[in-house]
Amino acid sequence: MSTLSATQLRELYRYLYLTRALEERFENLFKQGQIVGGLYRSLGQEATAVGSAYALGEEDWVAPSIRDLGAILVRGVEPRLMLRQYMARDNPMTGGRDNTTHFTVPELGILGPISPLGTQISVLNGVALAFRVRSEDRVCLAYQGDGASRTGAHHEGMNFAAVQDLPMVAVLEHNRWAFSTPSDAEAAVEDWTDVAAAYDVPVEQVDGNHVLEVYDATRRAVGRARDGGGMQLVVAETYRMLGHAQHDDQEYVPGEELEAWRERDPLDRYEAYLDETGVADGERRREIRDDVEAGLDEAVQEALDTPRPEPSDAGSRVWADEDGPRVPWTRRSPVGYDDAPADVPPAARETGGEET
Amino acid sequence: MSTLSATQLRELYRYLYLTRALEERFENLFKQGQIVGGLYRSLGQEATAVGSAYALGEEDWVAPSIRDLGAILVRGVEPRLMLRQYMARDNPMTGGRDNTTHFTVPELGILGPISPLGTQISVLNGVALAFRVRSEDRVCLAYQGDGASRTGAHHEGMNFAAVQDLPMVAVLEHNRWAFSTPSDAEAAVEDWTDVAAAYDVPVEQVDGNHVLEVYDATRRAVGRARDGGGMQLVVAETYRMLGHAQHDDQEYVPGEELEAWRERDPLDRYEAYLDETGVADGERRREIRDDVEAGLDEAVQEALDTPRPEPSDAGSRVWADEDGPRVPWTRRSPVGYDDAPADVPPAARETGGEET
Amino acid sequence: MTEGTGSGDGSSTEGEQVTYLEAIRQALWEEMKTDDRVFILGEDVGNYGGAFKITEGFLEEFGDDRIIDTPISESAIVGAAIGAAQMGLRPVAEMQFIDFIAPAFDMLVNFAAKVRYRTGEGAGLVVRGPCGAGARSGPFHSQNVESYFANVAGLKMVAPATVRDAKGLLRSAIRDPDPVLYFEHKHLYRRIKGELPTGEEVEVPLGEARTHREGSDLTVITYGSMVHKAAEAADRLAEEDGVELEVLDLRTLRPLDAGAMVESVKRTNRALVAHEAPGFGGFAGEITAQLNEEAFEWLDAPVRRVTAIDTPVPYSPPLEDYHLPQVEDLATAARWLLSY
Amino acid sequence: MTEGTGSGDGSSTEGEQVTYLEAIRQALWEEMKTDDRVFILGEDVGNYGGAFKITEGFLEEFGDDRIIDTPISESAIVGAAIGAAQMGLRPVAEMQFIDFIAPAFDMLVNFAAKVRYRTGEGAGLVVRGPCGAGARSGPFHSQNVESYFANVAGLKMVAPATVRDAKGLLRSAIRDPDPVLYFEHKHLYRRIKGELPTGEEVEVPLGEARTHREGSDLTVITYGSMVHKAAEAADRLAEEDGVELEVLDLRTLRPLDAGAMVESVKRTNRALVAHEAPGFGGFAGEITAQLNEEAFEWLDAPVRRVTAIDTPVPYSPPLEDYHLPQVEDLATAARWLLSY
Ligand SMILES: Cc1ncc(C[n+]2csc(CCOP(=O)(O)OP(=O)(O)O)c2C)c(N)n1
Ligand SMILES: Cc1ncc(C[n+]2csc(CCOP(=O)(O)OP(=O)(O)O)c2C)c(N)n1
Ligand SMILES: [Mg+2]
Ligand SMILES: [Mg+2]
Repeated sequence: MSTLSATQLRELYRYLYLTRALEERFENLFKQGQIVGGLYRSLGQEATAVGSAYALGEEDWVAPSIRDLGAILVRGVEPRLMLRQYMARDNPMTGGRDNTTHFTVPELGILGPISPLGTQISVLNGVALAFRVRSEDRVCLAYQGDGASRTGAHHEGMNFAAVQDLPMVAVLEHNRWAFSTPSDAEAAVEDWTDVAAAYDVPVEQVDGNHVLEVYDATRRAVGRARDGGGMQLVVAETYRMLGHAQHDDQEYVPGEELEAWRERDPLDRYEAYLDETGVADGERRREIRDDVEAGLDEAVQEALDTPRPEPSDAGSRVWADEDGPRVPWTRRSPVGYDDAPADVPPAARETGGEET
Repeated sequence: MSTLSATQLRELYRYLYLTRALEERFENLFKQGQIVGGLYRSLGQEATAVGSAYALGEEDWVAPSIRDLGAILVRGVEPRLMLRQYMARDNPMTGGRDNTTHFTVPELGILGPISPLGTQISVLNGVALAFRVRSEDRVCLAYQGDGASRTGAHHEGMNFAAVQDLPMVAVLEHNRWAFSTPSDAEAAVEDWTDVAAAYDVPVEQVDGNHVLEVYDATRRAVGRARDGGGMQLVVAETYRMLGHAQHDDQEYVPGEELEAWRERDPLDRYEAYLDETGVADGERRREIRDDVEAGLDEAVQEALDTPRPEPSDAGSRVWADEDGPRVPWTRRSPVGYDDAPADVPPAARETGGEET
Repeated sequence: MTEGTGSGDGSSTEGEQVTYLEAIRQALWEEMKTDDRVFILGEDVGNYGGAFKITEGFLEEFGDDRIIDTPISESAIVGAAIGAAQMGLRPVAEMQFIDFIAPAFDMLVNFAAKVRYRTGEGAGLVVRGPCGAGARSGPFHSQNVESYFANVAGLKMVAPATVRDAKGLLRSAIRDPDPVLYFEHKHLYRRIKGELPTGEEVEVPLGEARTHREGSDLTVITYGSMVHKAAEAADRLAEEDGVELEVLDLRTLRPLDAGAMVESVKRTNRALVAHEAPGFGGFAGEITAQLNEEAFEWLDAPVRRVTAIDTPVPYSPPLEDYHLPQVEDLATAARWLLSY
Repeated sequence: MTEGTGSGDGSSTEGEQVTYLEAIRQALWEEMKTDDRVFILGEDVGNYGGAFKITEGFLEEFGDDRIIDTPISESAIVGAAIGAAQMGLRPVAEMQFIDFIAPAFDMLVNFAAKVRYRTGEGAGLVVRGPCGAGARSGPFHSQNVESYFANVAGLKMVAPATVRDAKGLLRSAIRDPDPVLYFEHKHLYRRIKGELPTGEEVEVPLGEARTHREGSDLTVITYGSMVHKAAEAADRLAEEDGVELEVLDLRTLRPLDAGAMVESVKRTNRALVAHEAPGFGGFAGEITAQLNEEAFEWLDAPVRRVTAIDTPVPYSPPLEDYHLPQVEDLATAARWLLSY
């Protein structure tokens, strides 16, 4: 079992709770219309994201999926920034140009995903190639849903990493659903660790709702990858406790299944562990939670106070070497409009079309 | 072992020999400039294509790869048509619009590939869906190189077939090379049957240079697929005895490897079998070969006598509902050119731009 | 918003007021009812009834041989559609968002588009999905992808703007013997309503533009959701400036109804081309080139474009609004052209 | 064929006569020598030295960390290039034929192109590969793919026509902080030669067109291999008709040097746009639209296009020749425009 210190064990609790609490804030803000577009929660899967990310070193890189808020928090992105991001307020990650977990923070080793599923491993392969050519001892970790793992992009990425023996850990989040599609309609395998054979990579299956087991398995995988063991697969068995996104009432999910998994709630289970071991009793945990909530109160307020980006920001940063926002023709100043016809003096025609 | 009749066993010989002899004609014609573009041979792999295609029923469908001339011949495409196709002469399959094995003949159950690798299974999945919705007892067989099997398209196709339990047999031609890339740089697996686990499909490994073994294994797989056993994989262990295409002198191939595989030439081995069993002695085989060669003499002549397509054919058949070739503006008749300026009478401007 | 700002939509038959989304659903339902070769495949189309609930109830009615929930594999989806089409079926493949057509690009451009030309055996299939911006959905759930396919011989492309066309064009697309990309604008799904005749087929052939609003002073050539913005701009200019813009809804982008564009511009002598995708390299280029080639002498002003700005579609509302072409832009551009 | 029909290529320095292919090789070699962040990945680039032998000898020199033979996985190739670029490396990804960029479409359009805009972290990578027809290679080894990407904000695209530009543009592409698609025309590989200065860098910035041949009567705007056909047509018309065509080689398609086009057309008052891809939806549309917007008053004739016909590229020689735009077409079109 893990060799984490009591402080670390409490920190893990903090991250688990923070992930859940922050998402609850998101959900409230969504209902208030403060979050527009899609909102995807990771309820029930927090241990997978938090436990695995906690197993990485500071210098390592991670590519989250939409349900890996926990990993992003562990990497060190501040909740107040996440709130600004989710609320489409100005923020240093995206400036409001993209939503959810779609951002990259090189200083924290986070490479953000795009919506089209399956690209994470491929892109991290490039990061790992950079480690190799620079003889750096660093590891990459890519998250991918069970559904996403059926994409061609994911297959090519896994295969490439395996062939090139890259220091890569893939965490497959087997949460039983891909939107409304049960994972057995995504792949024919019953045991998702079978996927590993096709790439000849070591694999571990882990209880994804048990944060310490996730941590341990990932730590072993990261260790093997760092020691030159090449690509590693960790299959986390977990469950998506809410619908795909806010608009999905999850009607298609069998009630008993949901009930059974509610029994395995990762926070409840970890609290029981903290109780048993005496690492953090109820009182201590309440302190942590209160602290988290107080921080979130402030963070929400900051986000609400942060303006949305300036409209004309939309025109900048397409290329590195742009001077500034490009202004659409029809949005020039009125002077510009009035000028425009004068740009093309019919007189020019008389003199044979000379430039003016 | 196979339950083929003596007549069938001799027919198999005929196809093996025909495949090789026809390709030799191709090569000569290529050297004479009669075949332009790429020429890809299947020397050493004839048994894989012929043996597997021979295991199909008339109503089944097949999607060949570039090295599956043997399968195409077994399906019933006449050599004289193949010659016209390879020589860019007019022909019923493509009319000279595409090259090599890139054509579809519904009557013979052949669905032609495109160059971008990996699409065969996906497209055949649609054929298999048609069988299913019509409650037809038919099977599909897709060929794919080891290299091609690393594409995302191939992965998605395999996965789809497996999940949907389609009557599909995939023949993976493990011929050790993908252009200059050895197959161990294409995938990390040592044993390519490991691929099957990721899709949870039955797999057989077979000596791809032994036509009867290929026939038997494919027959079993086809049988399972036809009986509702879903997707099947057959890994044929074979070897590409020539370079990737005519321009490739195969310098990168270790001489011993080539030598070792030359010992396993599928024609030689089958001839030995025919000798042993007395199904076709040397004399009988010579008759078959002579007959094939005589046929090819005629076929080559027919192809040489067949004109290339009419240039303006290039403009037709983009859509089903076109009236005929679309003529580029600059290729109108001289009358057309002279007319053109008159199409736009400056006079029209005077009357306020009314239509004329 | 209801349709019929102009005269061109004119369904004379009495019928029900339905949404654009419902029109799509009806077309699918009716085609599946009358032709058992039609089937649907895509992600979450069965169990869930599609991300936008367009195929809700279809699985129950048609069974899982004809409503196929697939893995997340756009390439395999389009691949299967191709094969099935070549067997004489009429597949309708759904992309959950049209942005996700990108992983199927090879299948569409290299397989579906070229297969008839190469082999004589066409593939009559439909790929449909929600396109377009305005829903604060960020760069990957908002794209207009027509330009990616504009230069690809063998493909057809439609982009309905009205309820009637949504139904009629989808019906034609399904019956068409060649591959058709059908771009439905998600912003219109529940925002526009229109009348559909009951008990009678809506006929909208591919390849024919439609005059959405008649006018004599300037032709706005557009398609999809921009038709409605153009009509709004036209109304505003009629009221404020006393000028009449004609709004031509292309409806089909490939094949393009050049005749209708040219006819209109020869009457109005001025053309404004509008689309929701960015301008550079967008479909407006083709339209401008054709007008140039066919109506140059009749042009009293340059053909000009109003489009999104040349960036991805940003998420945050002020950014997205700035990115997208607005009614205001159309009005400004039209005034500029009219004063030219 | 040697270069220098016109005056614009003018390398004054004495140098070696090298092929277009050799120029590409030199650019890669020199960039790898001077900058250890540069590396190459693609199919058969190492062991074999690339399908066209452009990287022959590179593996021996630079080792397999910097010359990476990949599986047949274009999406993974471009994906890895993106990740490496984001780490500060300068990847050059080879597509064995540019047609095979299609399976990497999502990676390019949705990841590489948008990543700077979305996150502020750009991806300076090059994707290069042989494009173009004329080699009797059929529909899948002959395409020109620029139009697929023309509307995608965030990408750059170059298409060198000369030896000097092949080298100079590749060098600039590798040094560029954003994703650049580099289209090298396979028909030019060994067919054209030109002088390259020795011991001195060839500087060709992205985004600047080049006057390949000066003229006063008509501007032919083009790029890639069509530059040479245009120059041939120009020579013919000079001789036979006594008229002087200007040939403007765009060199970079994104960002487009609108200024150079407009300047030239304002002088010649006539424009012919030519490219090897089919016309409908092709890049000529954008050029025509920009000329319309910026030089309408100076046009004495419509802008017209000479392109391939709207079909896939057929294999058989008479078909391919008919499909492709020929010198004859350019001459005919130019005469039509001049007599307008
Ligand atoms: C290529 C692509 N196709 C479709 C989608 C739409 N989509 C978004 S999430 C999702 C389900 C993902 O399931 P899974 O990968 O299992 O992740 P989970 O939601 O379970 O965490 C789908 C279909 C997409 N984003 N990308
Ligand atoms: C998507 C794609 N990428 C690259 C190529 C170029 N290419 C053609 S054949 C080939 C090697 C194929 O190897 P394999 O699949 O093992 O078939 P084999 O040649 O061995 O029969 C390559 C790389 C292609 N056709 N398609
Ligand atoms: Mg899932
Ligand atoms: Mg091979």
